[in-house]
Amino acid sequence: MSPHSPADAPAIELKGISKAFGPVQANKDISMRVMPGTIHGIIGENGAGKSTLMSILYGFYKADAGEVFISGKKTEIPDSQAAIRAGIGMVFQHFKLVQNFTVLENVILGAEDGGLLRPSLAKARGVLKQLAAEYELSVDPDTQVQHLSVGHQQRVEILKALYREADILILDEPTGVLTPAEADHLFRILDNLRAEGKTIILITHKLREIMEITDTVSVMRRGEMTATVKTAETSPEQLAELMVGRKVLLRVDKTPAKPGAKVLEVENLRLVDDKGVERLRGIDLEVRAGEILGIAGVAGNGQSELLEVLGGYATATGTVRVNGAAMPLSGPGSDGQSRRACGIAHVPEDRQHEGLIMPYTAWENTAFGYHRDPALQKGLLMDNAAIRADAAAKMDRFDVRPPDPTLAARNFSGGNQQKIVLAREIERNPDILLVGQPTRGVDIGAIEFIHQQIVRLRDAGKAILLVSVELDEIFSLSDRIAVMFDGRIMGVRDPAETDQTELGLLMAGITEKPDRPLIDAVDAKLDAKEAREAGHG
Amino acid sequence: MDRMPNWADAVLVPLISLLLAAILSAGVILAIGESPVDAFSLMVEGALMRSAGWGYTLYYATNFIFTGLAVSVAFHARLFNIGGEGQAMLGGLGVALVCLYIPWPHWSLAIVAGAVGAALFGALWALVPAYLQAKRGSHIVITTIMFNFIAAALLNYVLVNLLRPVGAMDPATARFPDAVHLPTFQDMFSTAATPLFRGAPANVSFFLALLACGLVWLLIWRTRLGYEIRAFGHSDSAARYAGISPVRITVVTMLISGGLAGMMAVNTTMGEAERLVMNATEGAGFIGIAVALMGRNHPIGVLLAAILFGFLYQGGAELALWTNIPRELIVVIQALVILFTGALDNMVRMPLERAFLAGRKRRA
Amino acid sequence: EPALIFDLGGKFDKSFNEAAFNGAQRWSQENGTSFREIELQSEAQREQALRRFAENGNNPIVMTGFAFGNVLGEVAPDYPDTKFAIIDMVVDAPNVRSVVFNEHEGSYLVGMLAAMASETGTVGFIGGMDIPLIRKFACGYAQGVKAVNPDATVIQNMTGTTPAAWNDPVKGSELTKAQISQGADVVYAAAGGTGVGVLQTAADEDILSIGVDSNQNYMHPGQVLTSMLKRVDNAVYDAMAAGPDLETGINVMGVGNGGVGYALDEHNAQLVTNDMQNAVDQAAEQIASGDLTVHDYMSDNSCPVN
Amino acid sequence: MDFLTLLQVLDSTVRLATPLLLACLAGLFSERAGIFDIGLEGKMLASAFFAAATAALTGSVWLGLLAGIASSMVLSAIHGLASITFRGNQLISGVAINFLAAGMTVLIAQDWFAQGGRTPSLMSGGRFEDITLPLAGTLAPVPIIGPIYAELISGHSILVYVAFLCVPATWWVLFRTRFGLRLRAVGEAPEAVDTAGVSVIGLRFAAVGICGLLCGLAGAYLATGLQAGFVKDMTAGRGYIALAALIFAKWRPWYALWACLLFGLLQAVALRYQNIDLGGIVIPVQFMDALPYILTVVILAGFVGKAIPPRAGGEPYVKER
Ligand SMILES: Nc1ncnc2c1ncn2[C@@H]1O[C@H](COP(=O)(O)OP(=O)(O)OP(=O)(O)O)[C@@H](O)[C@H]1O
Ligand SMILES: Nc1ncnc2c1ncn2[C@@H]1O[C@H](COP(=O)(O)OP(=O)(O)OP(=O)(O)O)[C@@H](O)[C@H]1O
Ligand SMILES: [Mg+2]
Ligand SMILES: [Mg+2]
Repeated sequence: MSPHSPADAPAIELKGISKAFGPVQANKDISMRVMPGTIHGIIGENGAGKSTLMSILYGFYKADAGEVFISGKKTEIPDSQAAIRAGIGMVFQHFKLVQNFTVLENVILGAEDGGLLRPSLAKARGVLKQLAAEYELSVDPDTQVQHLSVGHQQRVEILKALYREADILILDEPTGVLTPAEADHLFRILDNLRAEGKTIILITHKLREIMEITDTVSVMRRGEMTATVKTAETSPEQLAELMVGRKVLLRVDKTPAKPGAKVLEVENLRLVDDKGVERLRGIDLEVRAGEILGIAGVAGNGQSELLEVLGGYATATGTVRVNGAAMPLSGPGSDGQSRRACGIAHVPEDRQHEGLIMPYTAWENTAFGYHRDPALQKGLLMDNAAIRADAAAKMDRFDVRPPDPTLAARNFSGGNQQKIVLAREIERNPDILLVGQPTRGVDIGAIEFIHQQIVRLRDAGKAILLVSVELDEIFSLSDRIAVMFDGRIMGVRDPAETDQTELGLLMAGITEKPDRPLIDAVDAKLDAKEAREAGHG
Repeated sequence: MDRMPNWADAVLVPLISLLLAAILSAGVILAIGESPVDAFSLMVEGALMRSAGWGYTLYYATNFIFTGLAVSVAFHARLFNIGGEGQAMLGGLGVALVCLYIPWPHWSLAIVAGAVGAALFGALWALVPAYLQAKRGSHIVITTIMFNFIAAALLNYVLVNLLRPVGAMDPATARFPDAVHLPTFQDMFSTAATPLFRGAPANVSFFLALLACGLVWLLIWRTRLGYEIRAFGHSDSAARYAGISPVRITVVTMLISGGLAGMMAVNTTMGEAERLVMNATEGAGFIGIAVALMGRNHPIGVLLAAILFGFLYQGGAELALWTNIPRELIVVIQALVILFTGALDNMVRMPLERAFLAGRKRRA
Repeated sequence: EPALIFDLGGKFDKSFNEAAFNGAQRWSQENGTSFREIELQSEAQREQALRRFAENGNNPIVMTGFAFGNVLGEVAPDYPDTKFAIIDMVVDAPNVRSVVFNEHEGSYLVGMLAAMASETGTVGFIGGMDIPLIRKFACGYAQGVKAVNPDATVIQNMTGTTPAAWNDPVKGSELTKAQISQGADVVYAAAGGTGVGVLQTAADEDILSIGVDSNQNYMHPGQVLTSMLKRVDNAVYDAMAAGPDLETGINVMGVGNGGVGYALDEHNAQLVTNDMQNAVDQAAEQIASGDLTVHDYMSDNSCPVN
Repeated sequence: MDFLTLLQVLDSTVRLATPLLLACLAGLFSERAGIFDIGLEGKMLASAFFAAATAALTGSVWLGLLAGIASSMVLSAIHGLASITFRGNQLISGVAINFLAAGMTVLIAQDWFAQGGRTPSLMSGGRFEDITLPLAGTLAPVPIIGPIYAELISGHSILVYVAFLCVPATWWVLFRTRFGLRLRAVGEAPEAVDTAGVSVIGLRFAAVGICGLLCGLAGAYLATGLQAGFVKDMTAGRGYIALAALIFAKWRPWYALWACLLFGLLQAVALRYQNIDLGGIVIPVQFMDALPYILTVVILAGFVGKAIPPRAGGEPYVKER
């Protein structure tokens, strides 16, 4: 904290911040105060404008209107340089690191002393050692960032901010990529920083984290700041209501599963990526008709690869049987078209980059992946009239708004885009549905609808493989839960007989109670994973 | 909600860009001490006011339609095919072999075979860059540039050492037999009383080019393959998800693109020179880039842009004939058109978007 | 109004096309009239230029270079009332005058000079595009060299195999350096614009060079031994002077009728001694009278010496 | 091939590699900063013309050099405007610049000199003379070393030495200075540079500017060092060969030196020998001409070590859609 600031002035005060991206109004007339030496939470749904607001504070975007006060002084922040000078550091949701630079080079970038590198590097090496000791932020300064796990990359980002002597630290959804143990460790670090008088802004949409660590919390909805409350004086239910604008019901109504025959069997599935790193290291699992198998795990532990292999767009070795018949895993017959022909439907993790062609109209998208279906052809050409009529019907059944099939996919909101994908895949009445992150970036209303559709399909006797990084979602939908870590299934549990703590340990690769501090055990596991991956880089 | 209506993006932006290019070109003409107005009227006079002028304009346009379609088909798959030049050179070789070594009874058969030969050779020349892009991730822009130079060396070798008739001076093949002479516009439209298109090189290949426009339109917007090409172009990750093989799309698209570029040779080699000469392509492969850009990768746009460039070419030739303005002026105009419609189009688009957005806000 | 069409090398190649331009210029100054001209940029323009000038009523239409042969053969019959003159190529049509030169004779003369001026006994030849016409230059040159000094070595290089070879001074310069390193101390360039690089490098490296077509002695005074004159200027002048009454048929320009020769002026006066001049003039006379025949490469595509 | 001929070929290699090297390093700066540049050819050509034209008009080769560099930097600025400021397609901008230079040089040459798109031949003051290094004469008689020093190392124009010195200089700037660190970062992850408080636009313009400067040197060398004047299209594809060399060199300065020397050697050999007879097998000159391109394709195909371009290369830096 700057010594000149009046003791009672807020560390940060925003007044009337507005920001539009073309037609999208991301921030509307936002005002906010953050007191020094506190942890201030910001919560809101996807797309609410949290990242935008913080990026404005950090000088990454320029606000259309509004003022910023730092420690009571009006401050212009035209670029990040100004923000850094004002003592602000930010850890972005998507890390801003140079992948093929070492940790040290990343840390000094933009904060070098003088024109030559050698002295800067030497100095940074010393400072880094000190910071690492002080805040338990150890990373090898000479490793290239691309060889670090996400958790360690995040440490580099925090070190970058501390190296620049930031008094105000903004963290944008820092726990999304961490195992529960790593998240706990991060929160301890934040506690230490607060104790030293630093101010921290923490963006998250996990109510549990807000309640655990913040002093005050601001809620954003659709670009507006709807409330700021003291954490001690609020409850998760109240925050959820503020976030969404109405009472929410987070439970999914479902009857117990009636599992039938094995529909999907996977044995010893292995995948080596193009860098030579083994991403799937012998996966065994099975899904029966009429059940939902949930796969939990921190992003980047092979779940995506598993879906890609089953969906037919990554090659692997091992055995996959569908209704008892083995599927080729490479070469002819292993592509997505063949998988669809066998009754496998796939709602991919990333609807914008995989599930949809954003410039295509909604009706074109409803045929995507099934466009070679002979029923959609008329001679040599595609039967566009039929596809269009079919699309209108599907959009109606899935309540896609606006119900206009000629609109480009990019013009639908995230939730409606997801409904288009679901409509396409579920209406085909597949035997197996692969679903990745079905409700990422979707508002609560749509979440309810999507969960209902998935359960409905299960009740119709279909096998469903669900991958999600949201433990809540896994718990509320799954009939059985498998946990993945580093390309392996660490264990399969019955949701009724397990809890978040047990799953959290499995997600960090820890199967039995460690005899040393938890974070060290987690670190050891992650280091082993990093070393394995770097060995091929 | 988009920032700007589609029509504005498709029509208004290129038109304004073109206008800017035209203004700068006029400035250039002024700077070399000539009158832009006179120059322009001379160009119009020579290119559009006489049937023979049209005969040249459409002859050049035919080349540009083929190379423009070639670039735009590839562009739908987000492949930037700079190799039209080399593919067209090889297309010429295909045409020459078909015409020289097979005795054709009638031109109508020969043109079909010539087109197939040209397309085949052009496609083959695109195959290696396509394969390398698809399988090994080699940047297709660089490989196609390299293949242009390799094509020039190869053609040089073939013409000088293999196909040049004994005792001939210039590196060119022998003349094709008369049987493969393609009817020119003069042959088709002149009557004894009214000679039309006299001496102009435009020939039936122009209709082949129109046909190609139609087929490309069908291909891109009405077939499964076109659906997949566009999908792949918009998002290769989504294409992978949908089971569209990137290797297959890349290779097939480039084969089509190379084939189209190669077919340009039917016009130049069979239709005009009636023998294969060294520099038959004369940069048309590169003009194809400008044509595709201006035509917004739509066959109708490509057709119109090709005619515009045909006009520039013929008008430029007329300028060189009757004034002291070097023909390089046309190269400069070309450069400006590519610069403004291609590289600087955001300079026009950004303020337009802002204007449309502001207009919408006011109405709302 | 007559018209003149230059080949792709361009009007100011300091050589072949420039000679044509000079002839036209001389005619126009003497008569106080103008002429039309165009420098071609592309193959497709050849026919266009011919037709446009013919339709425009230009007569006669003179063009430089063998590359017009094919096109003129097609176009000439369409305009029976227009006279055409083509240089360096024979086109058989009733309204075409074909002017060809006995370049081998002129080259023979400068070859003699080269051999006499050379101290090393090694002389060089740098041709443009590798075609029979340029081999004809080379062969005549070699014969002239050997006539003076049978033991002399003639190093021959061609710049390339495509028309680009006419306009590649960088390559001309490198080839000259290569020939110098092989001992050549006189280099004859028959390479259009490429020759500019040859003459430049020869001057830079202090050896002698021989120009071609136009008189290029002035380009590096005292360092260009001589130039093989190919009186394209005269051919163009004659054609323009004849006007629409141009006599058609084949017109052979040799040593005898002053069509080819070597250049002697103030720029190379000290380089060519009286003895040298006498010897060459004598050979010229013999050629003119038919006592001495220089073998023409193009007659059988082979050269007796090399 | 005897020693002297070899020396001659190598000597000519040095001369021919010089413009390639300058242009290649120019491309290296630009592409390391994430701006692809297929307009090297055009920049070189413009510089060649303005260098020759200015030298012809003023009689001073140094003014010519300045004019050449200035013209090349103007084209760089256009490229920067299109690809940095207006986030245009860098490849298209490069194509346009090549056309622009090809047309403009001839147009202006014709307007100024009326000599069919060339400049008058430059007299002595208008050209870079060859420099004889100290002791070249004295050392020449020493066997092997003497001729190598006197023929190969000594006796080039100053720009040749500048070009070769640019290699260690480039290496030093890129890997030992703050500017180099930032420049490499902006080609890999511009958002990292931006959030570190350094201007992406500024860095990229600086890189493009250096690219213009070096292309300017390359062009001026062509017209006033290697040659004595400008002729139309005198770069003759050297910009593309430099691009090929850049890929061949995997965007590294020292590799760039070897790549350019190799391509220069290929050119030197192709210039001297029309067809190379290797005891029965005749290698046609066209093959030699095409060899740099073929080699580049082989490298691109990843058969001889993969060439990985800067990660953010070719992409405009877009913060807000
Ligand atoms: N660079 C950008 N260009 C255009 N639109 C943007 C940009 N960044 C964000 N937006 C839009 O602004 C809105 C707010 O986005 P923002 O990233 O601030 O949301 P958020 O609250 O951080 O969401 P999340 O929880 O998903 O991170 C969204 O509609 C988004 O699509
Ligand atoms: N890139 C874009 N271009 C044009 N319009 C957009 C873009 N992104 C979003 N929109 C528009 O902005 C609106 C809000 O989009 P956003 O994805 O932020 O919705 P949301 O509030 O998160 O809704 P949902 O809960 O359904 O995801 C959408 O209805 C859409 O029309
Ligand atoms: Mg965010
Ligand atoms: Mg949303």
